[in-house]
Amino acid sequence: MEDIKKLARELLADNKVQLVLGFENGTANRVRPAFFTTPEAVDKLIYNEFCIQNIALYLKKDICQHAASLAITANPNVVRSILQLAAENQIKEEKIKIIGITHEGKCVGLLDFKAAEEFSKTQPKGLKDEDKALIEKIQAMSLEEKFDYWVEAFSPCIKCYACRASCPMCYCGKCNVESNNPQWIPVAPHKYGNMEWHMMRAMHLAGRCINCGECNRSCPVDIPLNILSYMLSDFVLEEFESEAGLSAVFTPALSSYTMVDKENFIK
Amino acid sequence: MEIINKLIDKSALATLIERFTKSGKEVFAPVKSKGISEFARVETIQDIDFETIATKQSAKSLVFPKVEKILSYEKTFDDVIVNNVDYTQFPEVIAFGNRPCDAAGFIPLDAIFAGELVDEIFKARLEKLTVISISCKKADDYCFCTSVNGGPGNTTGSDILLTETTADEYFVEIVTEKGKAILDANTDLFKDTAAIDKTPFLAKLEQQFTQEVINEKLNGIFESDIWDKQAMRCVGCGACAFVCPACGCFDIQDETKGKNGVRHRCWDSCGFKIFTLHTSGHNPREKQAQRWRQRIYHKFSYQPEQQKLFGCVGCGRCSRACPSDMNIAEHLKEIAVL
Amino acid sequence: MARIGVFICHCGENISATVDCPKVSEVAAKFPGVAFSTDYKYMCSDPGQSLVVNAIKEHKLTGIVVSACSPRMHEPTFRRACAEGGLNPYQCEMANIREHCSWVHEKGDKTDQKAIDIVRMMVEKVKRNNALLPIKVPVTKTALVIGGGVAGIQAALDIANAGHKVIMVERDPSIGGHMSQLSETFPTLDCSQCILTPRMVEVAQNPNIKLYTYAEIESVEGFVGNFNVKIRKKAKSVDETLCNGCGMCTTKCPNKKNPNEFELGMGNRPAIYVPFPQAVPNIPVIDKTQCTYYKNGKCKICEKVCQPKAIRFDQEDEIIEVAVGAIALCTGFDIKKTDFFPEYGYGKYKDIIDGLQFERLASASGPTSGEIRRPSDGQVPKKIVFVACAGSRDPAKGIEYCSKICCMYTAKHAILYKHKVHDGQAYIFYMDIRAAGKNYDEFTRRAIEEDQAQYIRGRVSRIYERDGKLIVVGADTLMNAQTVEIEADMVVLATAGVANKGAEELAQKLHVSYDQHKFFSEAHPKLKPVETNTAGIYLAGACQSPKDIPESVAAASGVAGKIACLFANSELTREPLIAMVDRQAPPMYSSCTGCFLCQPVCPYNAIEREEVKDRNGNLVRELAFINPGLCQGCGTCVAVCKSKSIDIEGYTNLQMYAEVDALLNS
Amino acid sequence: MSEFEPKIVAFVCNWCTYAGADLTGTSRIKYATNVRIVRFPCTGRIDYMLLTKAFASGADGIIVSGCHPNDCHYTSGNFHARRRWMVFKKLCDFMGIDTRRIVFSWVSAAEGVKWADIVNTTVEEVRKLGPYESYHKLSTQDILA
Repeated sequence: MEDIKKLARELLADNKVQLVLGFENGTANRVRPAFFTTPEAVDKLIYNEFCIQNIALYLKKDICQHAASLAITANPNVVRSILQLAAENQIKEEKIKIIGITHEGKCVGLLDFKAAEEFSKTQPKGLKDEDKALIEKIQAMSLEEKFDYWVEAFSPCIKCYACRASCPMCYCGKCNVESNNPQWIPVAPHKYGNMEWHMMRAMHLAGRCINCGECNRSCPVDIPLNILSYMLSDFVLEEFESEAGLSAVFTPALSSYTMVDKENFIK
Repeated sequence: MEIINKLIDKSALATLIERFTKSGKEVFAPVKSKGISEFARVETIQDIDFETIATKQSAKSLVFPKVEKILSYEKTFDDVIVNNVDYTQFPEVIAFGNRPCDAAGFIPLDAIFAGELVDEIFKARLEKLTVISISCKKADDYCFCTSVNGGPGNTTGSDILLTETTADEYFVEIVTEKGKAILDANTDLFKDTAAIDKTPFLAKLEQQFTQEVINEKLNGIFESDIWDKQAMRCVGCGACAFVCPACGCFDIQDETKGKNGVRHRCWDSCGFKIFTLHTSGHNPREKQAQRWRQRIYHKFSYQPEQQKLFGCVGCGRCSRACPSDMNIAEHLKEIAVL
Repeated sequence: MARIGVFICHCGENISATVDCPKVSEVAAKFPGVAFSTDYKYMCSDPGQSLVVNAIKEHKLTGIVVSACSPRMHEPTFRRACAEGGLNPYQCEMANIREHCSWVHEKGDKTDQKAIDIVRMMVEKVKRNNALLPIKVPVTKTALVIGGGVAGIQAALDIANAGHKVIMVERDPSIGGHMSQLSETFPTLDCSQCILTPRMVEVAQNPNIKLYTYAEIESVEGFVGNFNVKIRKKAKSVDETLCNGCGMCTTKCPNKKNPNEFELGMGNRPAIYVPFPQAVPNIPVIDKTQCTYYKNGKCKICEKVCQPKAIRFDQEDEIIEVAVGAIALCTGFDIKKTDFFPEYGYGKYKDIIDGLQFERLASASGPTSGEIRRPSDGQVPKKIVFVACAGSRDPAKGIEYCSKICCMYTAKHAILYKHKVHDGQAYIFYMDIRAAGKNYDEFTRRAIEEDQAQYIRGRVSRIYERDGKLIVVGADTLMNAQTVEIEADMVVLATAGVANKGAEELAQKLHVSYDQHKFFSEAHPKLKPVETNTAGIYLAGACQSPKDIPESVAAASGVAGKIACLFANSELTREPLIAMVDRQAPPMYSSCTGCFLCQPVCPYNAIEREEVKDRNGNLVRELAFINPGLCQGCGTCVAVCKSKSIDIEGYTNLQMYAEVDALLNS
Repeated sequence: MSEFEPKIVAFVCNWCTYAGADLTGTSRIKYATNVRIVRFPCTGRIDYMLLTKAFASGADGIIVSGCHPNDCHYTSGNFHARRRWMVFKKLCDFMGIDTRRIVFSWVSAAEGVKWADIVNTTVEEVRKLGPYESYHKLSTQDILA
């Protein structure tokens, strides 16, 4: 942690960045995202195993948009997010300094995009065993069971959109659910509105999701919606050999095609 | 009404709940499922989670559900036939085992929906609701009811308040006529007692500030940079508003299937960018900081001014639900010492 | 408020025999928003159209649904009628109750119901139609022809003769391309130079054509009708305006032993050179990599002998910017070197040559003045082996496609050989003889029957040298795959035709698509064979795929015709059924987030980046912008856009949504 | 009691399948009346949200059809569509949305017979499956009371 702090302090002291994005202690034993603008403030910066929130999402927020340059304490999920955001023209390399941190919490120093790409490849995706188990459990269900499972799983959804707000890849200024001419997705958080909302979101993230699981963590009613994206990421990797978050120059699977894509399902 | 003091033991309480359900009343109480405690329909006392300090969501959905059908309509060739919801048919509902802060939340909601203009649907739901709260033995780092004129044993908003005094017995305070009606129908289950000092049985929660001080401070800090600072890590979701027992903002949505349609009232949040977005593209609350400021001003300045009450009950749900740990009590304390 | 008119056509009995047209009309009259509904025998007839026109006026209709045949048939007709009635032509929709209903179903309630549903669907759609104006794009009536081979020459001359300006850019010092290297041409055996040279001169002399040789395309921007092209004119070290082409410099240049590219290394040329005697323009260039002065700083003999004082050692590359309305890609092909066939020994044995080298040997202006002499010792080969498909149709080691021209030129080579070496014998190893074409089969028959070329159906496995002879080992598949060994004096490999050097790079500069072999792709294999997917850019000749001369010329004339059509008007008018990205007033600007994930899905490169700047010139946002001149209206971007910021006229989200809703929720 | 008549919606591209269906008409080949065709410029234009919308609106089956690979009028719309369908189908399968009710096909402008065949087999398959009650119920329970 000290090396992370030292880096952050130096970057601010040397005026290399205006802002460092990281974590500090929060309520009780929680940690929380924090924004450091002076070397002295960095005293409060922490990094530990609880710092799993994907703070790359702040890169699309005002504070980061207005900063001329910034640094971010970046675990592998954050690094993947940054690369994917760069691939989607949402962040420029010259603006951001990545303080790379491994899954184990080891600081690997500053990463430019090229180094970040290498780093990403060495850090496995954050898929947990329980997530895998749930995917398998659902896949083993019958059609009706699956449908009922998801209708029930989504029914507590209150459409607070914490999933969307916490997702670095959900940066649209106007979300699909907000377009009302036509009203593609019912706004009301009833079962149908919830089903279509989560289905649409899964499709929009297909091939772009970096599998940080933040949507699930932020959900106040604990819907396992991350596994939709996990499942589709696996599928996209398997079918199209395409994986998000590994390169800053990347065309996501659903913006490309090959002549040999499968069509055994087409009559 | 003067408060009537009684005692009830746990087996009698179980019987009471049984009687409610048998008489066709719907009983909603905290139920723990997959590690999360939420209000849910219960049949017996065994279903109820008495331990969790606060359910994730508040009890407000009993009177202000996340989706409320307010009317339906049918288009004909040259007309539209509107059918209002028959709110006289709403069921009798008992909220049981909620915390005093939950009960207190119904007061500001009532002020929003049944103040100058009366929302008949809300009113009907509230009238059919009887609130039987349980005092808090414990508090956590998010609780701050004592700073907003509430308390672990506060009776505001409750029809009946239960305070656990021994392992087997609750001290009962019958607060309202609705509460008395329950007592009258079930006198066999209650025992007489003199008033009891509840303090030893309640959670200890230090007062951090007063809402009056916040109200006063807000007069001069509308343009302060504190809003930017506090809202910096806000992700802009609506979790805080949706779990809040006192937040009453809503959106009206029409949904159609061919010539049939319904009008829904759904929860909405002032934290959303689209909440105040004008058709022109102009947004009076363009920045998240402005939206955060609105949340605080609404609860601690506008509501006191217009409705003579505060819009926060100190339950701390918003802070617990916040994905980026925005702690409202902490922020209010900062304002109080400005 | 919508006032829709519904017109149900009986189509004689084509519709009315199956669908109860009066009933459909009656039901449609009760659809919300329908102000008028009727049925008629022939809606497309003059009285039928008048009925539509009058109804629009009389009932103040805001849109019409003509319920009749397929829109692919009569949509233009009724759009015109719609316009005649005073409405925007795009306020018209057709409900297809003939092809999709009356002709495919039996008479009955279900069929009537289907017709009613189709009409309802289109009523709901047309309510949401927007009034559209045709898109006008100005056209710069100058064409750029890239490549000065026979295709480029043909295209340039045709366009110029149609009265339009042409700019031709050729990479080499002279135009002429591969055809200028050929000896004689199949199937007529007329001399290549004799038919090509006059056309080359015509190019140079045509006042409508501006020729840049020794020049390459630096960059291309813009779109159909409005391209801005930067041309890099490489320094020739010679002032073209002064040079009179006397040839003193090339004669006096002391540095003469440089491999001659035009002769494919079978001869030498000086460091200052004209590629071949008939070159157009007849202006020499100095090869800076070989010139003694450029290498050592001494010599300058050419400068001394040049009477008009045209030598310019300090000349630099020049960038010329031109505005053109259309581009013809005629960059031709190259032949695959046979390095990947080490067993054929090309490069190892001097007397194994490729087909193009044989052309030079057989050419009267070639290194041997048209006599067939082998490169190693100048002897006349008495036994010669031609290997067809050297690399072609060989997915394992070469390329999988057929190079198309080799069968024919190999037959020609055999004939030419026999004509020049009367006592010689030609053997041809082949896989199949592909001689489809006018007089082509006759030509190969002639090689076999008149000129005794011996065709052996089989592949050559190995060529090696033994006692001064080239031993060609192959199989004869018509003789039970028996091994054949021929002691040859010379071997000619008909190597595969491949995409030209730099094709990929050029395609990327022009944003045209290319296939896996780097040949440029046509817009449609059947119906748009000379168009590329980028509007305003066309292709002709072997840059698309291996082609012979008549095909290249035909394609070039096709391109010229296309370009002449484009230049026929000063504005290009296009159907406005195209996609658009949402735009709003500041501070929103657009719901587009600038992710540009739509960009790679556009087959026409129509999606551009637009920068939104504030008053101080600072970049605020980057937004997608769809160039209306390029969009062809497929709508793939619409479905890809996550924020629903793109919509497409004619098939808007609102329209499609309403159609689905109307179909099912009745 | 009359037999269940499935409601089938077909989303087709203008250049191949729509024209193919026109050819079915000109060839006077008869097929089931259950299908309603919605014309798109290209399969690339077809938004998957429209498929769920169709189910929500009461469709029992959906046909999505366009040009064969390499035949796309716009060269690549069908390739993009194919990929999108693969992913969408995978998601539907995972979420218990009945993809037996979605038929993807390539029908060229020359395949009038194939179009009739696709419609007829789809109608019969969906007839066997019955009405798509689970999705209809989901989409209407909070709207139609």
